[in-house]
Amino acid sequence: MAAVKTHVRTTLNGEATEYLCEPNQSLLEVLRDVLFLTGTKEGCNDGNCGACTVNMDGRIVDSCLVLGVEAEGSDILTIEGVATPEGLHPIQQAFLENAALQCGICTPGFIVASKALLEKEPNPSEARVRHWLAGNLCRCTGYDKIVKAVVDAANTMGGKK
Amino acid sequence: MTTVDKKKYKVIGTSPIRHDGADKVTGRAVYGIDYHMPGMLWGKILRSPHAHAKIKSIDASKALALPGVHAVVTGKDMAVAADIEVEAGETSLNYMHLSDNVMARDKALYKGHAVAAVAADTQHIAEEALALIDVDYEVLTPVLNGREGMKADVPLIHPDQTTKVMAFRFDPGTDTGEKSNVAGRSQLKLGDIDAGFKEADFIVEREFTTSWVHQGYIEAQNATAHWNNDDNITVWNSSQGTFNQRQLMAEILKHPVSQIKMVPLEIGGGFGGKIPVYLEVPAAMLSKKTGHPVKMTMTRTEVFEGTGPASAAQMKAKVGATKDGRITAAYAELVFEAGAFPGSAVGAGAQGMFTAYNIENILIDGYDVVVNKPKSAAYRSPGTPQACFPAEAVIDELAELVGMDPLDFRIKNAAKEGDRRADGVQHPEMGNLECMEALKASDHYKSDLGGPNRGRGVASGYWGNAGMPASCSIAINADGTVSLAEGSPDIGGSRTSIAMMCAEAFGIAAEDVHPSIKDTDSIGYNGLTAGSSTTLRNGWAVFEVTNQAIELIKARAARLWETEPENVDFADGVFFSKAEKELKLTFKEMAGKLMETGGPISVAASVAPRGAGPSFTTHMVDVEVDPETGKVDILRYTAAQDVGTMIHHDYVEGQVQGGTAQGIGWALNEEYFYDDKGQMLNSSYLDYRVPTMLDLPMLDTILVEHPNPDHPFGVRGVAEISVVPPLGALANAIYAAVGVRMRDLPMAPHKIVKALQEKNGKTK
Amino acid sequence: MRPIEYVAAKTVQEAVKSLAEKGDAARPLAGGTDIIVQLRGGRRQLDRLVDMKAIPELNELTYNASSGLRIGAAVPCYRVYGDAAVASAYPGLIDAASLIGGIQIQGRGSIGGNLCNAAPSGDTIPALIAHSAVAEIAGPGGNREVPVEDFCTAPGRTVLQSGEILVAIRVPAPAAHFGACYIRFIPRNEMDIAVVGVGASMVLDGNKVTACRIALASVAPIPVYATAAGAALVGKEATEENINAASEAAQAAATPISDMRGTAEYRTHLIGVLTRRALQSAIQRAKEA
Amino acid sequence: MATVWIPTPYRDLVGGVETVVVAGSTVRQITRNLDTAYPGFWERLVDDETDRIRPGIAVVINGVVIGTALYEPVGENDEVHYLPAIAGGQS
Repeated sequence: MAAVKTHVRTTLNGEATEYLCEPNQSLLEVLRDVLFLTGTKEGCNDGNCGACTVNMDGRIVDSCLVLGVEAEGSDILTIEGVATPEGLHPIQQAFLENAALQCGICTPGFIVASKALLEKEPNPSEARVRHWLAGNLCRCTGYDKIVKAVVDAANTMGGKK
Repeated sequence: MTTVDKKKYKVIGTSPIRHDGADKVTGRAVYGIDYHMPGMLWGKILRSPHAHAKIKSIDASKALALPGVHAVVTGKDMAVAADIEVEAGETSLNYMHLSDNVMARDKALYKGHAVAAVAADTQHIAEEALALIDVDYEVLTPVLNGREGMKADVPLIHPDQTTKVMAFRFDPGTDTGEKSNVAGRSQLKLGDIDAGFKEADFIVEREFTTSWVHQGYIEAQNATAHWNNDDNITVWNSSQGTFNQRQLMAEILKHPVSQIKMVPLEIGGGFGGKIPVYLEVPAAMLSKKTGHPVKMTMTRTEVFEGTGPASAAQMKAKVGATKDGRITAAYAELVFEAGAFPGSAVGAGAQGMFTAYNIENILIDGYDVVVNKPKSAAYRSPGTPQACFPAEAVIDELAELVGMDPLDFRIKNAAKEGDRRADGVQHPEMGNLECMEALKASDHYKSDLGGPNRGRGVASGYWGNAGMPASCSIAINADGTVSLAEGSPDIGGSRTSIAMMCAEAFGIAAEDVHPSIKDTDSIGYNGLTAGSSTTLRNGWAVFEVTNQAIELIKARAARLWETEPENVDFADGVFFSKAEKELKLTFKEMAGKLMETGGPISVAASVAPRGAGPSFTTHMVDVEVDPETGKVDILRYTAAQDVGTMIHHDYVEGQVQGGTAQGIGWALNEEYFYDDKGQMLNSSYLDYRVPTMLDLPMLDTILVEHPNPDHPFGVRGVAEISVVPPLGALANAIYAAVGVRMRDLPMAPHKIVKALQEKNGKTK
Repeated sequence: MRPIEYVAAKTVQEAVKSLAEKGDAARPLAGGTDIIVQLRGGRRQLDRLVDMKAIPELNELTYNASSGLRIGAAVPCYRVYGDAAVASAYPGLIDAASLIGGIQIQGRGSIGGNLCNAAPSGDTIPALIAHSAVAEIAGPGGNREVPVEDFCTAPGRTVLQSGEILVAIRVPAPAAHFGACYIRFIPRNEMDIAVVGVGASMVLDGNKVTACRIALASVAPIPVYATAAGAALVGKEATEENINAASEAAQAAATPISDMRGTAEYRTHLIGVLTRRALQSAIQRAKEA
Repeated sequence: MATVWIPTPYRDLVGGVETVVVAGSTVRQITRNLDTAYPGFWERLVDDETDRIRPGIAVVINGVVIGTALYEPVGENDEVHYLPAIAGGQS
């Protein structure tokens, strides 16, 4: 039975965005099925795979564990907001150049999570990258090339400073 | 590294950015789970809470009365499919069983078996409706273990099933007439093992067990179906084979194959698990009942409980060797749990088990046993990781008895071209020994372990690789680019590897080829994206279409140069006149002249390739074991694999690394944990522990390029075999570190501690 | 997930009232990393969620070297371990807060929520017990305080009565030469549930133990405060022999079961190993403090 | 004449031997002749309705897997195997 919907106001990928949702809808569900931003993926829907990672008010979160109604007033970045009209983000470019994706379903979550890391810590060690991204599962790559891509992106971004 | 002289290529062997890359790093790529249609309903499956139960009745009236609910289907709505065996990777299914697996009719055969499906306005309403469907079950005693299931006094899961002696998976076989949970019995025999074991100075015989494991693809099964008013059905999903699924749909729905269109969306991993159909069938049936498109997706728990994981196995292995280290005979008994319906990968396991070695006397008995667990499906080198685990562990023990380095022992016994496999086939040209020798020459082999409780293990593996038909078509654009249509779903970058072979043939850049994956109405037949065959067989198809196109363009050049086509040749991307050297035009220049010389050119071709070329590999791993907690840390890993000619270097390496990581998970932590009622207790990524980034080191590779002589570009399947050796390699490394032989997977910390306590108790 | 009502409370009084109206059919929502999973999986059925994140008091993190630490019940883990002064004063708590879930979970999940979820495996609970933390509770009948070791009553159940909420967790200022540690064993290196977890704290006078608290996770229906194990060390030198004796006492305090995460025998074995390691680390930290 | 390797479970049809020498210049002829000499093989290996090798069986000639094989030529000294086909499950 359709419950009364709540009007939620957010900033989504830099733009004021309003939506209607029911309290039992997750932010992930809102992004995918209400706003049709399907770049944020569902892998487990219980906070154990990181495929649905988005940045919410400066922190990465699993959007499956956030209710759509909880996002009122939040500033949210999804994978759709990472590239600019000028081009791909250096992390996106590094993922391509390092062949850091195979099927690609986990890739948006990894990129959003990596971006948050590199904005906070521009030169993470391999161990730090592995620790930061341990909440993101990839079943295709064995992670090797993802780690290399993130370190590579850190070097590129640092080089631009 | 390259050990064999190979052709010089311009595009092949490089690592261009994949054509679908920008879409996949920006979130724009549309996967099966992302598909959306206006007016679409959401479907959900009601699943059996019992591992074995009779379905006495189903009452959906309360569910149908819930506002927002449109329709319910149950087993009673299913057509009766034919009792015919059908291809499903290394595992097999028969249409009738497949239909019963998609939706139970009279009996639920495992926890999670689908018993009804509902379509509603939203996912949440559909979920609520499931709780309102009353199913009256008569709960039966489940059979939960292969060896137990073989016994005479256990319940029969399929009361009319009799054991068949079979040579192949789909063999009608010799019916023994014995009613049993053993669906099939098979055997591979080469030489005389009694004579072989007599020759041996050392014999090691051990028993092994492995648990059910899941492919663990991150994108859950999904399907959106629309049954149109003209009875044409369209399905949008992520699958490993649109044409195969179209056939399965036709048989299950009793619907003409020509009226089913399968549209491949991007696929978030498969590893064999997305070969069968599951949700596609109820989604289509619900669409027919409601007149709306119906979308269905599985939850992660449904993926674990309701799809096709890889069989658990109970195995014996016995191998003998002479004092000087020659293996004289090998025997094995493989009992594979097929799941609720017959058809495990036990046959492939038997074929792969001892195949990296030259052994003249082999006997392998295989048993395919039904149990009350999900029907097994293919998983990367199906059957072979299970079977190679005992082989590699016993061979390691033998090496120790003989007093040889485990890698030297393998090198001494390595199978070479011309040696016979257990099934009698002579090995073709391949790089088995080269992999072992490359590892021996590696820095890793020469390095010190550098501390206590550390150990190094090696293991080898074999996988046969598949062929299967392929079709593709090209259209040459006036600007010298090429549009390439393929029909094999691309899971790991195959559209780029196929485009690269096309680019190589025409002498253009990989970026000048624009590949796309077509639906079943838009391209010729393609086999499964499976068996490590996609790049191989589409390479053949590309070879065909590019050759045909080159001949057509030669004729156009001949027209330009007012000569005969046989006077025009093509090399290194340039068409030239044999007679007048100054007459030459590049492929791109010719592309611009097609319109004026007879019109555009497009070519399609279908191929049924032969000579897939087998894969061989040897892995080496260093571990450190915490003897107090049993925790195993992987310090260093190197996989040496014969990859044939590498088309896309980085994606070949990625396949090797990815399979290795899955094998590590299989070895150390992954398992279906069942209670005594057949309930899976760990059906989430929290407790089904696939490796995280913190659990793995960098995965080093040694890519041995021994081109496949039977392929125009030397391609050999590369994608699967790397999952095979980690099981044995890690068991051997743990032994080297702390002195206990682990023979029960996963080698979980608590088992290692127990083994250490037993060992220390004994030595006290 | 079934339809549910969502209320974002602005004050403690509002939250208490909103919860009391629905009794057992309402729960507070902080980070949501446990309760959303439970609701979605059908393991809890509620009519109302009352969001605590807009209540100022529940979002405050205050630390003072003399009066100690007060963690608002909705403060996410990352804020706790991200505060350098807190991190240096409460090492055991920081150990626990920085290993729950992954970075995404820590960005949302709170220590208060971990306590109220009352899982036997809750990582922060033994650490809080080791740090002598006290739960500040507000309810329809007024405010009260409960030591953390008395907070959990059964798996998923706490002392909180209908309408009561956890407002904050108060952790006393550490004494001189105080050290603490939380370690757990998991088969993977991250993203896992403790097979066994041990929190230990220690005050040293030279090499002599003047106070010691040991608490255990995943070895009983609720987190276990192993008083006898801590007492076994008090007044004694921090020697290997005495540490081992305390570890054995910790083993005796547990009633582990066999489940998919480990057998009872293995858990008992691990309590011994991890208690010893936690004590050694706490001693090291106490010496450095 | 070609040498045919008999799948182990069928060896009782041929008196227990590993290989049999059979005349024929295509896989189809060889399978027919094998069945004539040792009845039972045709039914097991060929689907009469579709006139194709049964699904899931790979014919291997001199170590090379032939996908669609019934009408494949076989040479004088060739070795023929009937094996389970491989399909697998790559990523």
